[in-house]
Amino acid sequence: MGKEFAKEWTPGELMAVAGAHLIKDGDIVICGIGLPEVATLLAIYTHAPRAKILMEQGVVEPKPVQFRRGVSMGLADPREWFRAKCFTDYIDIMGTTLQRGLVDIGMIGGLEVDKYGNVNSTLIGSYNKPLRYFTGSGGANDIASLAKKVVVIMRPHELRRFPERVAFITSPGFISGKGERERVGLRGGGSWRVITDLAVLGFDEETCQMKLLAINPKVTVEEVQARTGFKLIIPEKVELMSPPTIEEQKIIREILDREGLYTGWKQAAKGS
Amino acid sequence: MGKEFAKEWTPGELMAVAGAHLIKDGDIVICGIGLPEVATLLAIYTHAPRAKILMEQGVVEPKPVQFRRGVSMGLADPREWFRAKCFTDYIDIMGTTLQRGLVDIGMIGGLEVDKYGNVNSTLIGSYNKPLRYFTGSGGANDIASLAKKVVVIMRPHELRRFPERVAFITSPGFISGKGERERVGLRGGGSWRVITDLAVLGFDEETCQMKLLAINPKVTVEEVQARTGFKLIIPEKVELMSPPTIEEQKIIREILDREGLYTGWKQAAKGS
Amino acid sequence: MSVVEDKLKTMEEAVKTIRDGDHIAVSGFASTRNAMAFAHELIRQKKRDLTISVCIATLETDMLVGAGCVKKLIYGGGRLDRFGPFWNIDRAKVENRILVEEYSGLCICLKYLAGALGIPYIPSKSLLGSDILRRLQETAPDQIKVTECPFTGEKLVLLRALEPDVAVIHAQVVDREGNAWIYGPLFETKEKARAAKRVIITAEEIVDTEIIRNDPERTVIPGYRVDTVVYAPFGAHPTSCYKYYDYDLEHIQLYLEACEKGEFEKYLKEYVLGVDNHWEYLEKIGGAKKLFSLKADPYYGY
Amino acid sequence: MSVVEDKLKTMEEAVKTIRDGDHIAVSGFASTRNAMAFAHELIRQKKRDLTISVCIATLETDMLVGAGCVKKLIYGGGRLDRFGPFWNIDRAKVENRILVEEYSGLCICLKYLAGALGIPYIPSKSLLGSDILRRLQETAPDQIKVTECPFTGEKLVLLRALEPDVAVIHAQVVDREGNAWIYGPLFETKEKARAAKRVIITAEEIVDTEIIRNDPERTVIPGYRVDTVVYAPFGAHPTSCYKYYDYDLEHIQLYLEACEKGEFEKYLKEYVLGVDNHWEYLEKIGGAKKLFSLKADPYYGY
Repeated sequence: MGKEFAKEWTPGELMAVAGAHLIKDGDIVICGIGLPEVATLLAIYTHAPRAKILMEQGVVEPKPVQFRRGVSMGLADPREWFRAKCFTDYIDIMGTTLQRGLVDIGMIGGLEVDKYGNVNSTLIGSYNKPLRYFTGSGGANDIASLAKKVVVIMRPHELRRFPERVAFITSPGFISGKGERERVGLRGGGSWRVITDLAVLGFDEETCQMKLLAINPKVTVEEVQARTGFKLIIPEKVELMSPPTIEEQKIIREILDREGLYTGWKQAAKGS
Repeated sequence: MGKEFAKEWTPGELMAVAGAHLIKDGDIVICGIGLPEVATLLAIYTHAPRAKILMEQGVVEPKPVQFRRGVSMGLADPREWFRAKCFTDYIDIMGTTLQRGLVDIGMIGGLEVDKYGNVNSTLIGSYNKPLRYFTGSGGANDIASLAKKVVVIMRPHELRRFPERVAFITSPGFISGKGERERVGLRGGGSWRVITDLAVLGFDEETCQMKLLAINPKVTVEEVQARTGFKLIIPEKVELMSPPTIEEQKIIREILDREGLYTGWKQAAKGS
Repeated sequence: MSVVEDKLKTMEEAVKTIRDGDHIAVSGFASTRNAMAFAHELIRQKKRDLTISVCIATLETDMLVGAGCVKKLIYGGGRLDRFGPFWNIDRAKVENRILVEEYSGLCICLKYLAGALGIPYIPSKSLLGSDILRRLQETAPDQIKVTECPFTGEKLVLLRALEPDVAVIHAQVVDREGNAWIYGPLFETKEKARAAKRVIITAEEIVDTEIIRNDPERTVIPGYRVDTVVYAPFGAHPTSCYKYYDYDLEHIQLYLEACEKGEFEKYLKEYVLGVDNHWEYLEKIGGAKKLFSLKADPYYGY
Repeated sequence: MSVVEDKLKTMEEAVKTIRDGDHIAVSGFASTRNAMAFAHELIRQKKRDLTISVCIATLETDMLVGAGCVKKLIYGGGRLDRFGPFWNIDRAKVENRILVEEYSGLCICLKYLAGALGIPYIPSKSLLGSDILRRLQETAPDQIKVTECPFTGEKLVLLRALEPDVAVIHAQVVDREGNAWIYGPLFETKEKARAAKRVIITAEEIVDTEIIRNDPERTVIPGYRVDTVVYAPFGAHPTSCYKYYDYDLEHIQLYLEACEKGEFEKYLKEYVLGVDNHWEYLEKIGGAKKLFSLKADPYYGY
C-alpha cells in the first residue's frame, strides 16, 4: 500500500497520525486512552512494531482492540487490559519504569497548555480562586516530570486552552523558561510536542517557547496564531501535517477506532 | 493427653519445647529452619494454632512437614515452601512486615551471644583481625533490629559462645546497656530470650544484662555459670525447663523432626 | 494446620468497626473494583469525618464525599473515566467543604509504600516545579519537604509515609483467613493494604484455604495482614470487577446525571438509604436478570 | 501484534555481552534457582573484575569468587544452607582477596528497590547499633549515612541505591520477548531485575507469547525490561529449580568437599573448564538418567 494517502480524513485522524509518527520502533510509551492510545497503537501496527505500550494502572502491552461488547471507558476498563503480557501495579509502571528513566514517550492531555509547555488539568479560574476543579494529575504530573519526551495532545485548539500562562501547573513543561527544569531538579526532557486539531507544535531550543512545526493542511498559520493566546514562534518553513496513508486509515477505522469515538471519522462520514 | 510428661527426652527437644512455649496464639513469627522452625510449628500444632510462621525468602505459612524425598536443607529448599498460603518476596516479609512492626517474635541463631544479648554470626577472631568468616547477617540483623521480641537459639552452651563481649555485633541486643537501643534509633524490643541446651535466659529490666531463668533439669546452676563467659544474673528462684509432654514429643518425633535432625531424638535413642 | 481462623463477618459488623474520624484507604481505580457495598453501608451507618485516601479517585470516593462522610481527601486526582467527572468531589473542593491533599498518582503510591515499609518518608523525583507541590507546601508542610540528596546533591521531594487506619479492598477471591487473590492489574492495592493498620477484604467469592494453597503465587494480600472478611458478590457494582462482571453503564449514567442535576440526595435515598443491605440493593438495581446481563465472559474478563 | 521480538541468544553470545568490570546481580537464593549455566560460561570466558551483588549469597556467587572472576561482592551474607559454608567467599574475605560491602538481607533488597524506583537512596530502620553499620561507615561512606528524619527526628540509615549493570535471572518460563514467569517465592528477584540497566533471563522453558498472555498475573519480569533470553534447561543445576527439579545433593557435596580440601581448581577443570557448553555439562554430571532422578513431582514441586 506504501505511501498512498487517504483522500478524506478527520482532524482526529490527523492527530492520531501525527502522534504515531513521533514514536520510533522500540520506544517505551506511556499513554492513556483516547487519541494517545490510538496514536501509539497505530505506530505499533505500522512502522514501530517493537514499541511497547504501558498503562499506569499496571497493564503492559495489551491488545485493547477487540471488544466483546460495549466500548472502552478508560484505563479502569478491563477492555483495555485484554491479552496483556503482564498485569502489574501503579508503582511498577510509574515508579520502577517511569521514574527509573525508561519511558521514551509519555502522552498526556489537559485543559490548558502555555507557551512554555506547562499543562493544567487541575482547575479553571486561578490558583487562589478556582471556579471549578477537574481531573488533577493522575499520572500526568509524573509523566511530565519524568518521561524522556512528553507529547501533549489537546483539542480543540482554541484561545482559552492556549493561555500565556496556565492557571495551575499540574504538569510542568519548561516552567518559566530555559534551565528552569534543571534548576528545580526535574530529570525528564519536558514537553516535546503539542498535537492539536490545527497543528503540531514544538519548543524552541534557546527560549523553550512554543514553536509552530506543522499545520493541518486545511488551516493557515494565521488561523493557528489567532486561536493561540500567546505569540507562537513561527519558523520560515512550516510543514503540513501528514494525512493518513490508506493503510493507516484502514487500521484506524477497522481496528483501533471502529466507532470513531476518538477520531470522529464515522460521525464525519454521516455528517457529510 | 493433657500435661503428662515424656519420660525421656533430648536437650534438643527441651529447646524446641522452650521455644514453642514463648509463642502466644496469634503471634506472627519469623524464623529459619532447624530448632526455630520446629519450635514455631510445635506451638502452632499445640497451644497456638493461630500463630503465623513467616520465612524471609518470601514464604507465608507453609506446611513444611511432609517430604516426598530427602530432607530439608534450608529456606532455599522447596520442601520448606510446601503448601504455603502465599509466595511473596524478601521485602514483603522483612520490609513491609518486619520493618513495618508486625512481627511479634523473631528467632535467630549465631556463633556468639554476649551479656547484653548482642549476637555475632559474622566472624571469629576480632573486628580488625578476623580469623574466619561465617554467615554474616542474612535476615538476622533485620530481625534483631526490628522484631518486637527476639529469641536467640544457640547450642552447645559453652564458654566461647558466651563471651563478655561478642567479637562483632552482627545483630544488636542491648548493645552496651540500658537505653542504648533507643539512643541509636532501634525500634524493636531486642533480645528477649536465649535458649540453649542448658538453660533459658532472659535480660534484667534494669541493667539489660543476661539473667538465668530456667535450667535443663539435668544440669545445675553452677554448671550453666561455669560454661558462660560472663557473670549471669541468677535470681533466687531458677525454674526448671519444661520437658516435652507426651503430646509434644509425639508431634516432634512423628511430624516435625522425624529424622531427629534438629532435636537428636533418633540418634539418642540409637545411642542409648 | 487446617483452617483455624474465621474472619468472616457481615457487612454490617465489618462497618461497625469503623470509627468516625478514621482514615480509610478505599479500593479500586476510577470505575473498577470499588468496594461499593462497603461504601453503601458506611453511608447507612452515618460514619462521619472520615479521611479517605486513594491513588486515583473512585466512584466510591465520590459517593462518600457526596454523602457527607468525608472530612479530608488524600489522593492523586482522577475522573470517572469517560463516564464523566466526579461531581461530588469537584464541587466539595470548590466550596471548600472538604480538606484536600492532592498529589500525583505516583506520589500517593510512594506514600503508601513508605507506610508499608515502616519508614517515615520516601524520596521522589516527581512534583518538582509544579503548583501541586507549591500548594502542598502551603497547606501540608508536615507532609512534604524539598531537600538536597546527601549523596548526589540533587533536589528531591520527600514524601511522608501514609498509614491509613483501615484499607478496604474488594477482591475476587478470598478465604476465611483473609488470603486474597486479585485478578487484573493491581493499581496501588498491595501498597495500601500493607500500609494500613487494619485490612478489610470484601470479595466476590469465599474459598477454602486449600484452594489458596494450590496457587500461592496468586495471593496478593496474605491472611496474616487481614482482620475481616466480608462476602459481597457484585460488591463492586456499578463499577466493574474483572473476570466477574462488567461496569453497569446504565446505572453509572443514572448516578452521574443525578449528581450533575443536584439530585444526588434522591439517588442516595433510592439506592443506598432506601435499602437495608446489599442483597436488597441487588434486587433494587434489577435483580438476577440485571446481574446476569453484566456477568463477565471467562475469556474477555468483562 | 504477534511476536515481533526475538531476544533468544546462545549462552555463549549472552555472556559475550558482559564486560570485565561489570556489576552483575546474580540469580536465586542460597541453593535454589541459581543461574549456574551462566556462571559456568562466565568462567569459561574468563571474565574478570566483576562486582557481584545478591541478597543472600548463592552457590553461583561462591563459584565465581573461587574462579577469580570477582573483584567486589555486595551482599547480605548467607551460607549454602545446611549443605555447608561458602568456602571460596569466606576464605577470599579473610585473605582480603576481594572487596566486600556486607549488609543485612533487607538492606540489599532496599538498595535494589531504590535503584528500581530511580531514587538515589532509601531510608531504613535496620543496621543501627551494629558492627555491620560501623564497618560500612568505615569502608563505604559514600554508600550509607545515618541521619535524623526531617519529619520525625528519629535516626535513619540512608541506603544508597544499587544499580547493577546486568541482572541475570534464572526463570522457569519465558517467551522470546523476555516476559518471565517465576514459580515459588521471589526473594529479591523483582527489585534486582528492575534496578539493573540490562536483564538477561536464562530459563527452563521457552513458550509462545500467547501462553504468557493467557495468565499475565504470573509475569514477574515483563519483556520490555529484558535484553536477552537464553534457553538453559537444568540451568540451575546443582541448585534446585522449583517445579522443575530438586537440588543435586551428591553434586553439591562433591563441590563443597573439593572447596574444603583446596581442590576447587580440580572441580572447575572437571565440570566447568573441561566442558564446552551446558549440554556437555549435563552429560558430565550424569546425563538423562541423573536429570530424571532429580525431576520434580508436579505436586511437591521438587
